[in-house]
Amino acid sequence: MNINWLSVLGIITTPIIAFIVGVTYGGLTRRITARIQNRYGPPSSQNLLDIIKLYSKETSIQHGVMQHLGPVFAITASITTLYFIPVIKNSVVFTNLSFNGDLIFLLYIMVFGSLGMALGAGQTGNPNAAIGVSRGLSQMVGYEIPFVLSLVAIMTQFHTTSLTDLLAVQKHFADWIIFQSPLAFIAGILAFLGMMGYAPFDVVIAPAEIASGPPSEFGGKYLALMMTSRSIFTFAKLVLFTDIFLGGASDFITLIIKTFLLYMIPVLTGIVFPRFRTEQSICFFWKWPLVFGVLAILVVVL
Amino acid sequence: MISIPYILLIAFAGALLSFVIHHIAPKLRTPVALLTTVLLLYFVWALPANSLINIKIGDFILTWGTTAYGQLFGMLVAVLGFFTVLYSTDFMASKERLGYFYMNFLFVIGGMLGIVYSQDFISLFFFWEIMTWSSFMLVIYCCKDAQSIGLKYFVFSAIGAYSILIGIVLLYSSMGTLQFKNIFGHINEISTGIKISVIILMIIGFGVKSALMPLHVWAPDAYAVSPSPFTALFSGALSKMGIFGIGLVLFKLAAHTGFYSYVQYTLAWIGGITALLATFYAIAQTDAKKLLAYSSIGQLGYIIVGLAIGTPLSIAAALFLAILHAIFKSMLFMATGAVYMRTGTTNMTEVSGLIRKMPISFVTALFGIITVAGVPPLGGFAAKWMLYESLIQSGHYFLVIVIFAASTAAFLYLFRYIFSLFLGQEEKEWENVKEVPWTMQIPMILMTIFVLVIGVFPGLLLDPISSAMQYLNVKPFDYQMSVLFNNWGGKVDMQIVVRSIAAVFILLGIFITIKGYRNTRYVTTKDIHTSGEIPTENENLTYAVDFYKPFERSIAPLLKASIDKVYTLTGDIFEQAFDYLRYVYTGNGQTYAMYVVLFLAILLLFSELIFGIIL
Amino acid sequence: MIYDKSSGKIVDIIKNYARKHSLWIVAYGTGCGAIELPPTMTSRYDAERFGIRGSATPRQADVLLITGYLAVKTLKRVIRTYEQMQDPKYVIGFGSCTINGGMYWDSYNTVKALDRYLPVDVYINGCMPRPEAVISGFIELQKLIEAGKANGAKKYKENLDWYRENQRKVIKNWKMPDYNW
Amino acid sequence: MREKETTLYLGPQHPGVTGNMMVKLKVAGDTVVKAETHVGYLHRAFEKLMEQRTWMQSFPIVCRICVPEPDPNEENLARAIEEIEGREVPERAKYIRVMILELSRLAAYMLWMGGQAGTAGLYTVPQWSVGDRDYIIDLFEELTGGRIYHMYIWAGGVRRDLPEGFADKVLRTMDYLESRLPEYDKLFFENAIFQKRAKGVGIIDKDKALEWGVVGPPLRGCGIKHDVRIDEPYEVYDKLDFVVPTHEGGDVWSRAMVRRQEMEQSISIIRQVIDKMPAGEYYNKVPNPLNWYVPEGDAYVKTESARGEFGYYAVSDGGLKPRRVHVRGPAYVHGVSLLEKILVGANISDVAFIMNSLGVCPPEIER
Amino acid sequence: MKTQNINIEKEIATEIQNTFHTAEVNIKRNKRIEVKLRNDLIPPFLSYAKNYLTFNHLAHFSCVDWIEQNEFELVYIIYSYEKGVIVLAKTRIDREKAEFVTTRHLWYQAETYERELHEMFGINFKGNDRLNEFILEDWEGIPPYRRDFDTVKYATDNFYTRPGREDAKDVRENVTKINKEEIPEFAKEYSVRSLK
Repeated sequence: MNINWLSVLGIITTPIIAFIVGVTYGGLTRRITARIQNRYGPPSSQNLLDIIKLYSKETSIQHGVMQHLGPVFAITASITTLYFIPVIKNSVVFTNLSFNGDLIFLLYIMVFGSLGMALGAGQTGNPNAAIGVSRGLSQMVGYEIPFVLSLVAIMTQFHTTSLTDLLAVQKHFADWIIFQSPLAFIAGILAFLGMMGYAPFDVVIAPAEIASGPPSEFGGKYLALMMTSRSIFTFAKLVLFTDIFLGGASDFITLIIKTFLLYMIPVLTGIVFPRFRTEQSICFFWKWPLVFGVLAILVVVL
Repeated sequence: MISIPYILLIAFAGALLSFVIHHIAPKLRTPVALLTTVLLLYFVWALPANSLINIKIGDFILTWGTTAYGQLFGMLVAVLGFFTVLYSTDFMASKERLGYFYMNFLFVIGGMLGIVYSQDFISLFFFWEIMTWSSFMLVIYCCKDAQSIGLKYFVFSAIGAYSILIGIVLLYSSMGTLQFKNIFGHINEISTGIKISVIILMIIGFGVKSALMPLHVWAPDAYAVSPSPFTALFSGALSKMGIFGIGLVLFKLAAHTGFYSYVQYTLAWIGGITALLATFYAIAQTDAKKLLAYSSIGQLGYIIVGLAIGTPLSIAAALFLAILHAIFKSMLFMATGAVYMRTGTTNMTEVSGLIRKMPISFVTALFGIITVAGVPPLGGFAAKWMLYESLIQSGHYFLVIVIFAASTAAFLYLFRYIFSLFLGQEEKEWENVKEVPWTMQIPMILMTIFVLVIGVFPGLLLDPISSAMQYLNVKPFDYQMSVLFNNWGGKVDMQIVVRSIAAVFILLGIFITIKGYRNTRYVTTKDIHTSGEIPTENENLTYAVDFYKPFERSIAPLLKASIDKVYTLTGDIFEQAFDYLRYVYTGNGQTYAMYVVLFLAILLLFSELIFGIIL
Repeated sequence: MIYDKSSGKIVDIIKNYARKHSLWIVAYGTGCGAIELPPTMTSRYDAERFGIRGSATPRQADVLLITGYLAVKTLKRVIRTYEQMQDPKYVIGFGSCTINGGMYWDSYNTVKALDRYLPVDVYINGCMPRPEAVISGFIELQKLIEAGKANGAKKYKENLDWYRENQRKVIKNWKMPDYNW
Repeated sequence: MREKETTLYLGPQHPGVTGNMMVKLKVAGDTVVKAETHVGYLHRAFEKLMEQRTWMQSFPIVCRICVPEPDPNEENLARAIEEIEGREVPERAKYIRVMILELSRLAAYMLWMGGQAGTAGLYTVPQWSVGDRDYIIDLFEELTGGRIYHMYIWAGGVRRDLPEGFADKVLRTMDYLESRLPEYDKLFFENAIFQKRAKGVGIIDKDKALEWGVVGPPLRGCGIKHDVRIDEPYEVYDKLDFVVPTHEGGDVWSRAMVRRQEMEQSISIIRQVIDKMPAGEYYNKVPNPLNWYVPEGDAYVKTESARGEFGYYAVSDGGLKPRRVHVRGPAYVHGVSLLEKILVGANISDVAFIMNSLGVCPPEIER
Repeated sequence: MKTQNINIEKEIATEIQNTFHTAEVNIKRNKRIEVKLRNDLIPPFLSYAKNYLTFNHLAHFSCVDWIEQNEFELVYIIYSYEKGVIVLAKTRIDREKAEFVTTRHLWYQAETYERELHEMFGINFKGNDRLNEFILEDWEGIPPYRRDFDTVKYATDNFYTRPGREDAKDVRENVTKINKEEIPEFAKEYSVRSLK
């Protein structure tokens, strides 16, 4: 049996890199937010310290096996999603399994974690958690539709469902899909705002309403695993969007620049907006993003 | 020895025997029924591929034979039949009139087997009627309000049956034969008007059973009141007979006509809207069985869409989903039945927190919902994937959005289903609930394993499907044992997907279990963060009432504005008609027969008029 | 024992460093001292510099900040909140009234010495303490954590009977669920 | 038997609740079916303690009744004593009192703005506004020595005169705060999402508002122009020129607008006060605080606090200590009976939001 | 106090006096009218004041414990936004059998006041069905705001007091001492500390 050691290297290092980048982005976000809020802010390593601290909590409390496995579901989805996305263009190491799945597959595997987390939160028996899950799933239906519209527009335009093929299309700066299909990009980026869960779409965890919602019974190692998963998943989503719209990246510096710029969109939006109520958020996604998505498809079809 | 008449004989003889033996030796009736299904399973499995039997009755020749297409559904019926009867042994143990129950149950199975092996329209109709009648008997088996619901089911079935009958009559009058082999492929010999009429009538007829949207009204209630083992069969196999018929009509009759694309287009949109609306309705349900019933309607909508699109991949997706839906919906209905057996209710606002009491049922339900949701790595994903790919690649851009919206919204009701029944607060009133007996566990476990295996090796199911598609004259499509391909060169390797998911999941599962194992303590669901307060005994901490209120509110304009009113109106008209009829006829046995005759007369009259104009 | 952090192992040093720099406070304004928390947490004093931030539920939190006098009714909730927190956890007594009752020394409804009921790691005096005092109290706690001396939770676990006795003396109707320590 | 509706505990340990109190919600879906206010978590028995202390010793106690805005309490107690005694207050002290009251109103509104935006999920506003509030706190600190509890106003006048250059500092701070207001407008009050969330939420019925005992900004948010400062002018409010803003609607949005406009008015009042402030004594000669017998009698005095009419009913039996001081905070009505009424039918998302807009302050309810 | 225009107050006072002959009406100052009534006249008076004299704002409802006379004094403070006048309606009830009728039907928020007075003074308001626990929890013994309840004794008995607070009691003792003793003229403006 011949093992491609380079891909094994990729399999091992990709989640680690994703975690480090994601966690640093998280810390930087807090710092940038702090600066806008007229204060100094925590060090960029703050999120990492938080995660280490949570792992080092002595006791952890669980209400049953689904709560125990909920964070595992989440992180499995994050890492698997990452594996099926080409992180670096044309790289042997960081392509991982991206030839074996396509966009539709990615859409579904991304939900895997939410479903697992929802089950875990459900088992805790906390009404706040259940309300949070109910809000989260409702909002998910909201933003998935414009996202799919945008994906369908792109898939139709380029006659492929594979991310690798989409990357191959965007060879030069002018070929980026953001320029080739701007309407799809608008729909996609608006859906992306919802996907990232920053304000105004943070109704799921809304502390002032439902005391942080689904994770309200998770602490210690469970919360740590969830935060780890969140860091990786953030990075995975950023890479996915970079690959789809911004032409991917052929080295790490480009990747960092592109993903960071992309990441700043939801972060900066979040700083200046209060949160929507659930139905307002759903209606928002079904208004303009939907229109843009439909227009994007019409442009491609006609 | 192993041939189709024997199969039917076994089914109907077993049915009668279990009825008779109920009065002689009640203890034996269940073994008899079980033995019948075992025999059926063996016979269907061992049935040779080319068996063909002609029986001459008067002028008509009845033809029974095996086709790959029929065998696909036949196997499904036999397997589900065995599982549901096995499940019934303990589930129904404490019920009354079991002879009646098993007789009708086996009649339904026999009828369905007859349908799939029929090679002419007469026997198809004959067995269709057997299936309909005996399933009607089972719908009204259980409780008091079942009567009116049964009536609703019966009326719709009658509409369906007579639509089919008129279609058959039209065919016979214009072609002079009812043999499949004489009709299929020769449809263009008759005039366009009759062709259209026949196809529309047949689709209406079969659409009733597969709960196509305007004709679905009977389904939620009928599913909800019928006893759980039968609901599993009802939603799993019986509704697939409609799909079976629609498949025949589409690919054997309509495919050769000039207006095929219109039929496809209309049917696809009807299917898509069925899927979306049924999903929205399912979200608003509070009864678990009704929720699953609407879910079934939605899933059947996907199947119809797949069939109607008509590309090889989409047909494969539809048939794949048809088989899979039978399995996972049976799993869910069985899990619900298990909950019902132990708690006496399927109201999701009452039951909660059964996970630790009924782990097997929970795992079944969990795998069921993951399959319905189409999340990898279970079988549902392959079906959803093929469906989307085919939709996108055949240019149905907006249909794919409708389907995707329905499919995403399905997460909502699925989570609500499993959360309300199994997760959440472990309440005192369900303290003494136990897991169901092993006879009920076995079918659930076997089907769970099935969806898991199909998830890794969709090819196992795609093999018979591709041969069935060959019978339907559809071009073959590309697949491997565990790799799916689309037309644009995209692929999903399920083995790699499953391997990576399993590896990460197991690795981190072990990690989180071992890490701080000693200091991880289990606490009850009463020990939760309630803002520092201590809840009193009677306070309800389970969030179950109106679970998706915000979502319902945001889709309310969509439902309220147009379709809801039409349905209410239609419903009202029907209800009033029933009421009126109930006043006229006093409700004894004759009533229904009279009613049906009346309906038949009206239908004939109308079709005469319509067809007269067309012709 | 897990609490003895003077072992000098590299793992423990990292752990304590992280614990020290990531203190999450339960969002529970038990008394009037809660009014000085917004300035402490926001732009003027910005406690987030030290990794201090609020946390909505006790499950995720490390620090229970008792911001002032405790009415008996609140004490019951505070005990429940404290016991729902996960080890290692710390209690900071904030304001004079947690130390000796402060100006409510003759009130029939407030407890006078917090450390009889909960293990206090750091006291901050004053009525009310300024945000600077709050931050310096936290820095004191950080020092204790780094030295492995902030082991109030351990004390509580070991002397649970004594604490329970005191708590039950004050709380007339003990309807609390007992936790499996 | 288990109830059908889900019980949700909003507080006491909850980030959304204003202070240490609890609203027990029974919810069906995301709609509140029944709300019950539970208080008493902050009960220190102030009224009992005051009966144990002399009139003067009560001043440090009363300012702790409402933490975000202690000065109306001191003002009320001082005026109650003055009314029973018939004691006169020097003109300068009156102006200083008005300045203090308006500064504290401004500080309270800054804190409210943070709370209102925070419950809506806009965390930048609290960071800004609480930081800006600290400038006012600094003024208090310089003047009285305490950041939060001032114990500055007392019977017969105020405790200290203004330090040198203090008036300039106040004016500079006012200029700064005024320059910040447009920024808050842009970020918060004109924010489309905030408007969307605030409009039509938590509506108080205009016809019932007076009967239900609604006071302060919530009342003026119903379009009813009532303010203690104009209805029954105390201190020197009758000599000052200011507008009492009202807003139609009775919802969270109109209450927010009323407060927003009152902030401008407060700044203008403070400027006028400093402009018109006469020279002279800042207190009248008073007896030894420990030997201060207040003659027999009773008085009901009221002050317009940031949340509305703040009333004190004080009874003296001619002794050294009060016979009874009974406090009527605006939150007493807003936080219990009114809140329980208007929360019915509200969305879970809006509960904390509505609570904040009413300015519920639990220590006022239970004292 | 300055001489003030009290015409409207006089009007209201006369009107009240004409309707309730037994009432003892007196104008305390401008905008303050004190009405003392028999306790059975309070409900009709309040409903009269609310419906005919536009006193529709229940500003306050208080209770004073006159333990020496063995009576509770209930004070309804009502305000008319139209007239800008406050009426303090006072009545006395028996302290031993403390019972009164509710005014919840007039003002919804009276319920809250009644709950508090019920808890703190032990007054039973007939017709108010929500006199449950309000501020205190699991309180045993006499209601705390009654003057015969000794909060100092309760606190020292029930709560652990940290050593070092003993002089706190001295302050109180000093206070009582000062009451009796002659205070030197020079000490009158100084604080407790200087007296020690």
